[in-house]
Amino acid sequence: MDLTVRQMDAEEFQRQRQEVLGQWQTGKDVFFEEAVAYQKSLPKSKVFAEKLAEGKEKGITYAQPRAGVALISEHIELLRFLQDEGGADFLPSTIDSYTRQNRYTEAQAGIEESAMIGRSMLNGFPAVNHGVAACRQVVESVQVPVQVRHGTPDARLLAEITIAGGFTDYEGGGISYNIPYSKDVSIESTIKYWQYVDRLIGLYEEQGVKINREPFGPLTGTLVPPAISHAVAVIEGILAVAQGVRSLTLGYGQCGNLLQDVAALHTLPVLAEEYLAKLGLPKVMITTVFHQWMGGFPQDEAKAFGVISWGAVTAALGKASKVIVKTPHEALGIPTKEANAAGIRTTKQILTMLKDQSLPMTSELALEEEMILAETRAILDRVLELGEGDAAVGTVRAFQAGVIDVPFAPSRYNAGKILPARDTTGAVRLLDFGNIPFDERVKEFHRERIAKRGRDEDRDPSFQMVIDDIYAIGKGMLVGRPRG
Amino acid sequence: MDLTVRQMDAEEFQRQRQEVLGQWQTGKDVFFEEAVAYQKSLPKSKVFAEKLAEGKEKGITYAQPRAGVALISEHIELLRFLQDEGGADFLPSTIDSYTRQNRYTEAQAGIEESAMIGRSMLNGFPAVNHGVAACRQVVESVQVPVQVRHGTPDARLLAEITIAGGFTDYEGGGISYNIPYSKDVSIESTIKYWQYVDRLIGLYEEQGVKINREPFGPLTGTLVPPAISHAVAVIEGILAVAQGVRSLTLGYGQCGNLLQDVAALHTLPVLAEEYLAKLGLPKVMITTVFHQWMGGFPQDEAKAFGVISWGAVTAALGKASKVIVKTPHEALGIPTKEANAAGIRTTKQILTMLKDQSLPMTSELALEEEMILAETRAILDRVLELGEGDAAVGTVRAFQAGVIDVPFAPSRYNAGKILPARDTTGAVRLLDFGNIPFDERVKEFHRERIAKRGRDEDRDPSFQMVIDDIYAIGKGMLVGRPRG
Amino acid sequence: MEQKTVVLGVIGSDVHAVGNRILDYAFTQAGFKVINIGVLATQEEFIHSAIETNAEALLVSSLYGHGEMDCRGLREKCQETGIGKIIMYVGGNLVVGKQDFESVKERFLAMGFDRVYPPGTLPDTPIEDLRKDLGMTID
Amino acid sequence: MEQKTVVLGVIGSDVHAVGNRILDYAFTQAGFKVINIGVLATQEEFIHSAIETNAEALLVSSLYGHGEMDCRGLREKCQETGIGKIIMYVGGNLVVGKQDFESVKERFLAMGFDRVYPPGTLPDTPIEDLRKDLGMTID
Ligand code: B12
Ligand code: B12
Repeated sequence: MDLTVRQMDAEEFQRQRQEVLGQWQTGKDVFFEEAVAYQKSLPKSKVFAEKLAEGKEKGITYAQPRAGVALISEHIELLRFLQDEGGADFLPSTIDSYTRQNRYTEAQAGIEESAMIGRSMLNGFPAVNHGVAACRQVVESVQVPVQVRHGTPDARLLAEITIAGGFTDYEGGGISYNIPYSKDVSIESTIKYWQYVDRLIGLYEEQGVKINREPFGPLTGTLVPPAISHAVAVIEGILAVAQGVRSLTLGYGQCGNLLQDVAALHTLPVLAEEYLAKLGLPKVMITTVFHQWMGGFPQDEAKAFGVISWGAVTAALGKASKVIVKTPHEALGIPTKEANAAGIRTTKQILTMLKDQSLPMTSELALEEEMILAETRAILDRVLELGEGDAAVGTVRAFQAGVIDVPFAPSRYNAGKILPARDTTGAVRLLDFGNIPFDERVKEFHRERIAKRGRDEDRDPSFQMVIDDIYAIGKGMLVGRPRG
Repeated sequence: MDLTVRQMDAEEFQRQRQEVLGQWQTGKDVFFEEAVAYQKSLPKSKVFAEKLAEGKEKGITYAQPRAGVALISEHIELLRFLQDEGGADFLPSTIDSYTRQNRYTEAQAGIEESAMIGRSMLNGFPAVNHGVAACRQVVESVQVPVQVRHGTPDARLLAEITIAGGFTDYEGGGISYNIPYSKDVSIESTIKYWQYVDRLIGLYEEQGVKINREPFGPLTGTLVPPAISHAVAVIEGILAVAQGVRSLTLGYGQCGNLLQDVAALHTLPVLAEEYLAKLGLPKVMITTVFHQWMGGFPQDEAKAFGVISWGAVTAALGKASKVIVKTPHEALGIPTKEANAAGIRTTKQILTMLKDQSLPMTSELALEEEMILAETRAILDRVLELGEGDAAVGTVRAFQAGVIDVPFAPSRYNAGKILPARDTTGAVRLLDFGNIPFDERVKEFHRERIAKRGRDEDRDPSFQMVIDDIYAIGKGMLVGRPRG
Repeated sequence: MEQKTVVLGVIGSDVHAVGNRILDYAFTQAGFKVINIGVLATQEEFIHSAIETNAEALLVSSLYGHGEMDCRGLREKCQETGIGKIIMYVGGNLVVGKQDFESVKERFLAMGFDRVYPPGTLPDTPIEDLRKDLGMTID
Repeated sequence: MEQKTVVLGVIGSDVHAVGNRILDYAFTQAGFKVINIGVLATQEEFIHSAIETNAEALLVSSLYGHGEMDCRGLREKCQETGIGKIIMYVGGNLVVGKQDFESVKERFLAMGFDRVYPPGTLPDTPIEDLRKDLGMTID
C-alpha cells in the first residue's frame, strides 16, 4: 500500500483487520455490528463528542485526569474515585507501556504479578489483554465519557478492542504517538497504522456512532514551541478527517508564558479549520485540550500544586475545551488516587472561579498569535509542498528534511537539530532553527528575544541555557536563570 | 485633645506615653534611646523598609505568611519553620485576640493554660505580656524582617513594646483596625490611638530608624469594593505620614476578578501619591501588599490550594510588592506550621514562575483603573470636604454620613448601608450604594454590570445574590450562581 | 404559628460578623424572631437578652479559636439566673486549629450545649434542628 | 588522564529521552567517553555495548515505572558474559508510584546495582561518585 492522505480502501482495511484482530487472543471478541449497537446504546452523557459540544456551547473548560492500573477492579475503583472525589468531567484509561509497545505477553506477566503482590506493577491499564467485555465493564461503572490515553505507535488492536468496548474517545496519532514514544519506527508505518484507526472510527461515524479523536499535543512535553506542535496537530487532524473522523480535539502542552499559551490556544482551531478547508476536507467539530505543564515537575507537593494551578489558570483564561490535569505526585511516580483527585479538585476550583473571565486581546497577545500563525503556516505549507499536495507524503519528507523537528524526541526519524530556549518572559523560542522553514522576519524575532534574555543574564545563549530551562520549573522557576 | 490630621504635639505624646507604658507591667522595660540603638544595630537584611526597597527596584513580589502562637519558644520554632521550610521572605507575629482587645489578664491566663496543656490556647502571639526582651529574642532568632500583624483598635502599648523589641513593620490603622475589629469604639478615638503609634514611629524615623507602616487593606475581607478599601488606605497613609511615617505599604484584598484586582493594585500607589502631594505632605516610599482571598475558603485542601494559587497569580501579574499568604487549613482553623509552609511554597512557586510576566494594558483594564480612580477620588474628595481640608476630621464625619461604608463590618460607627455583589465576570460592584458619593456615571456602570448578571441568572439582584456570593468561593465558584 | 425568639451572637473577643449577618437573615426568613446581640458579646449579654425577651434558644457563634475558653460556664450561669433549661447551640470554628470535630463536639456537649456545629455549617441544618427541638411541626 | 568509557541508556519499553540527553552531555563534559544507546534499550544492548567498548560502567535509567521488572537479571547476565564486575548505576523514577526511596534502593542494591539514585538526581552527584568508584583523583 502506497502512502497517501486519501481514504484507505475497504479491501485493504479488511485485510489488515484480520491480521490485527489476530494479534492477541482478545481480538476474536470484536464484532463491528454488535459494537455499533453497543455504542449506540450508551447515553449521551457518556459520549465524549456530545459532552464536548455542550461545553463548547456553554464556554466550559472541562477537567480530565490521567489514570490507569493493571487490574480491572482496581481500575474501576480508581476511575470512580476520580469521578466522585475528584469531580473529573471526563475519565481516562491510561494504557501501560508494554501494551503501548504491543508486548502483550509482558503485559500479561505484569497483570499476573500485580494480582499476586496486590499492587499494580504496570504503569497503566492493559486494555488489550483485558478485552472487550472488561472495557465495557469499565465504561458501565462510571457516569462520564471515558477515553483511551496511551502513546502507542501501532494502536490498531487497542482501538478495535477499546472502541468495541464502549470508549468514545481515542488519543494519539501517527506522528504524536511515534516521535515522542519510539526510537526505530518509521513515520510512514505509524501514519498507516493510524490511518487504520481513523478509518475504523470513520466506519463507526458512518453508522452514526460518534467517536472523538484527540491527537497528542504536547509531544515530548519539554520546551516544544507552539508552531511545531500545532503543525503536527493540524496534520494529524487532516489525516484523521480524511479517513472519516468527524470530531477532533486538538491538543497543546503548556509552555508557561501566559500570553504565548493563550495565543497558542486561540490559533490552534483557526489553523485546523483553515487547512481542512484548503484541502477540501469537510468541516468537523473542533475543540481544544490544554495540557498542564508536561515537563519535569517539582518534587514538593505544595510547589506542584502551584504548577498545576498555573496550568489551570491558563486553560481557563485561554478558554480551552478541556484541560489534562497533573498531580502533586508528578515528579515522583504514578499518583495515588488521592493525589490524582487532589490535582483535579485544585484545577476545578480554578476553572470554576475563572469561568467567566478571559484574557482580553492586546497588542502583545496579537503579536504572539501572529507569530504562531505565521510559523505554523510556514511549516505546513512546506509540508504540503514536499508532499505535492499530499499531507501524508509531505509529513514523511518533512521529517526527513527536518522541516518538522521535535525537541528531545527519542525517534531516529526525527532530525533533532533544533534547540528551544525560553526568552526573558518565559516564552519558548528557538535558539537553533535546524531546518525549520521560518522566514527571516520570524527568525529575527526569535533571535532578538533570546538575545535579550542573554543580555539580562549576562551570558551567551547556549545549550547550558536549554538545560537550565529544562530543570527550571522543577526548581521553582520558569526561566532557567543562572544562579546569581 | 481635638481631633486633627496635624502632628501631635510633643507634650501630649509624652503625657499619653506615661499612661500607655503603665497599662501593663512590661511597659516599664521600654526605653526610647536604648530601643533606637537596638533598632540601629539590626542588619539591613532584617529591616522591612530596606528589603521592600530592594524588591521594588528589582520587581520582586515577596511572600509573607500569618502566624503566631502563645509561647515564645513555640513561636520562634514556628517562625523558623516558615522561614526555612516555607521560604517566607518576611515573617509576621500575629497577635492573639485578647491582646487585640487589651485584655492582658486574659492573655496571661491563655499563656498559662497553653504552657500547662502543651498546645496553644491563644490564636496568636501575646507580645505585650511577653515584653521587650522576648520580642528581641524572636527577631534575633530569624534571618528576615519581622512585622507585627494584629487588629487592635488601641495598639499603643503593643507598638511601644514590639518596636522597642526590634520589629521593623507595624500593621494597622485607626480605621482598618477599628471598623472590622470592634463594635463600640469610636473612630475618633482609634484615629487618635493610631496617631500615637504613627508619631512614635515618626520619632524613630527622626532618629534614623526605619519602621514601615502597613494599613490593613482587606478590612472585612468580604466583597469589599476596591474604591472603599483604597479610600481607607489612602486616608491612613495621610494620617501616618502627617505624624512622621516615611515608609508605607498599602494593602488590598483580592476580590477575585483578575482585571479588577490588577487595576486595584495599579491604582493604589497612584492615589496615595496624588493625595499626599495634594495635602502638601512629603513624598514617602510606597509599596503595595496584596492579600490572597480574605473571605470564606473551601474546606477541602486541594481546593484551598486553588484559591491560594489564584491569589498568587494575581499578585504576580499585578506586580504587588508583597503578598500575604493563606493556607490550606484556612476554612478550618489556625494552620499547623506544615500547612502554613505549604501555602507559602505554592505561592512562591507561582511568584517565581510569573516573575517576568505581567498583564498587558488593555481597554478593559484601563476601564477598571479609570473606575477605581474616579470612585476613590469621589470618596476622598468628599472626606476632605467634610473635614474642611482635615483628613482626620473628615473621616469621622464621612463614617457618620456613610460616605465611607464598609460591608459586613461589626462596628456601630459604620453605616452598614451599602450592599456589594459580583457582576457576571466576578468583579465586585455595588448593588446598594448607601451614601457612597459616586456620580451618576459611576452608578450607572455598577447598575448595568449587576443587571447583566441578573439577566444571565434570570433573577433580580437581591440580598440572596449577596449571600450566594459570600458562600461562592467556599463552594468552589467565584460568582454565586443559583443552582441550575 | 406563634413566633419563637432566639438570641444570636458572637461570643468573647470575636469580631467575625459575616456569618452572624447571614444567620440573622436566615433565621428571620425561617420565621423566628431573632435578637441579634452581634459580635464581641459576653455571656452576660446572652443571658440578659434571653431573659428580657423570653427567648427559647441561644445561638452562640465562635469563629476565632477561643471558643473553648469563652463558652465555659455559660450553662452554669444560665442555671443561676433561672433559665437553666434554655436550648443552647454553638457553631463556627470553635477551637484553635484544625482538630478532629468529634472530640470538639464532645467537649462542647460536656459544657452543656445541646447541639454543636462544625465549621462551614449552612443555616438550613440548625433551622431544621431548632424546629425539631422546639416541637414545631412543619406541614 | 585517560578517558574512561561508560554505557548510558534507558532500559525496557521506556522512552523518556530528556534526562538521557542531559546525562550524555554532563558525563561527556566531565571527561567521560559516553556510549549512549538511547531509549528502549534492552539488557542485551547494554551488555554488548559494554563489551564492545570495554566500558567501565553501565548507567541505567528507568523513568516510567517498570524499572523493577526491566532490571531484574542484568547483573547475572553481566556475569554470564564475563563482565560480572562492571560498575552498575541506576536512576530515575524506578518503581510505580511514590514509594519510600530507602526500600526501593534496597531492592535495586539486592539486584546487584552498585549505586541507586532517587528521582530528580542532578548529574553532579553520580559524576562525583563514578570518579570515586573508578579511583580517579580530582586535583
Ligand atoms: C516529559 C515526560 C514524559 C514525556 C517524555 C518525552 C520523551 N520521549 O522524553 C512523555 C509525555 C512522552 C511521557 C510519556 C510517559 N510517561 Co512520562 N514523564 C515525563 C516527566 C514529566 C518529565 C521527565 C523529564 O524529562 N524530566 C527531566 C529530566 C532532566 O529528568 P529525569 O528524566 O528525571 O532524569 C534526571 C534524573 O532522574 C537522573 N537520572 C535519570 N536516569 C538516571 C540514571 C542514572 C544512572 C543516574 C545516576 C541518574 C539518572 O538524571 C537525569 C538528569 O538530571 C516525568 C515526571 C517528572 N519528572 O516531572 C514523567 C514520568 C517519568 N512519566 C511517567 C509515565 C508513567 C509516563 C507514561 C507511561 C504515560 C503516563 N502513564 O502518563 C508514558 C511512558 C512512555 C514510555 N513508554 O516510556 C511517570 C513514571 C511513573 C512512575 N515511575 O511511577 C512520571 C514520573 C510521571 C508520573 N508521576 O506519572 N512522559
Ligand atoms: C473573613 C474573616 C475574617 C475577617 C472578619 C471580618 C468581620 N469582622 O467579620 C477579618 C479579616 C477581620 C478576620 C480577623 C480575624 N480572624 Co478571621 N476569618 C475570616 C474567614 C476567612 C471567613 C469568615 C467568614 O466570614 N465566613 C463566611 C461566613 C458566612 O461563614 P462562618 O463565619 O463560618 O459562619 C457560618 C457557619 O460557621 C455557621 N455558624 C457560625 N456560627 C454559628 C453558630 C451556630 C449556633 C450555628 C448553628 C451555626 C453557626 O453558620 C454561618 C453561616 O453559614 C475565616 C476562615 C474561613 N471560614 O474561611 C477566618 C477565621 C475564622 N479567622 C481566624 C482568625 C484566627 C482571625 C484573627 C485572630 C486573625 C488571624 N490570626 O489571622 C482575627 C480575629 C479577630 C477577632 N478578634 O475576632 C481563624 C480562626 C482560627 C481557629 N478557630 O482556629 C479562621 C478560621 C482563619 C484561620 N484558619 O486561621 N477574619
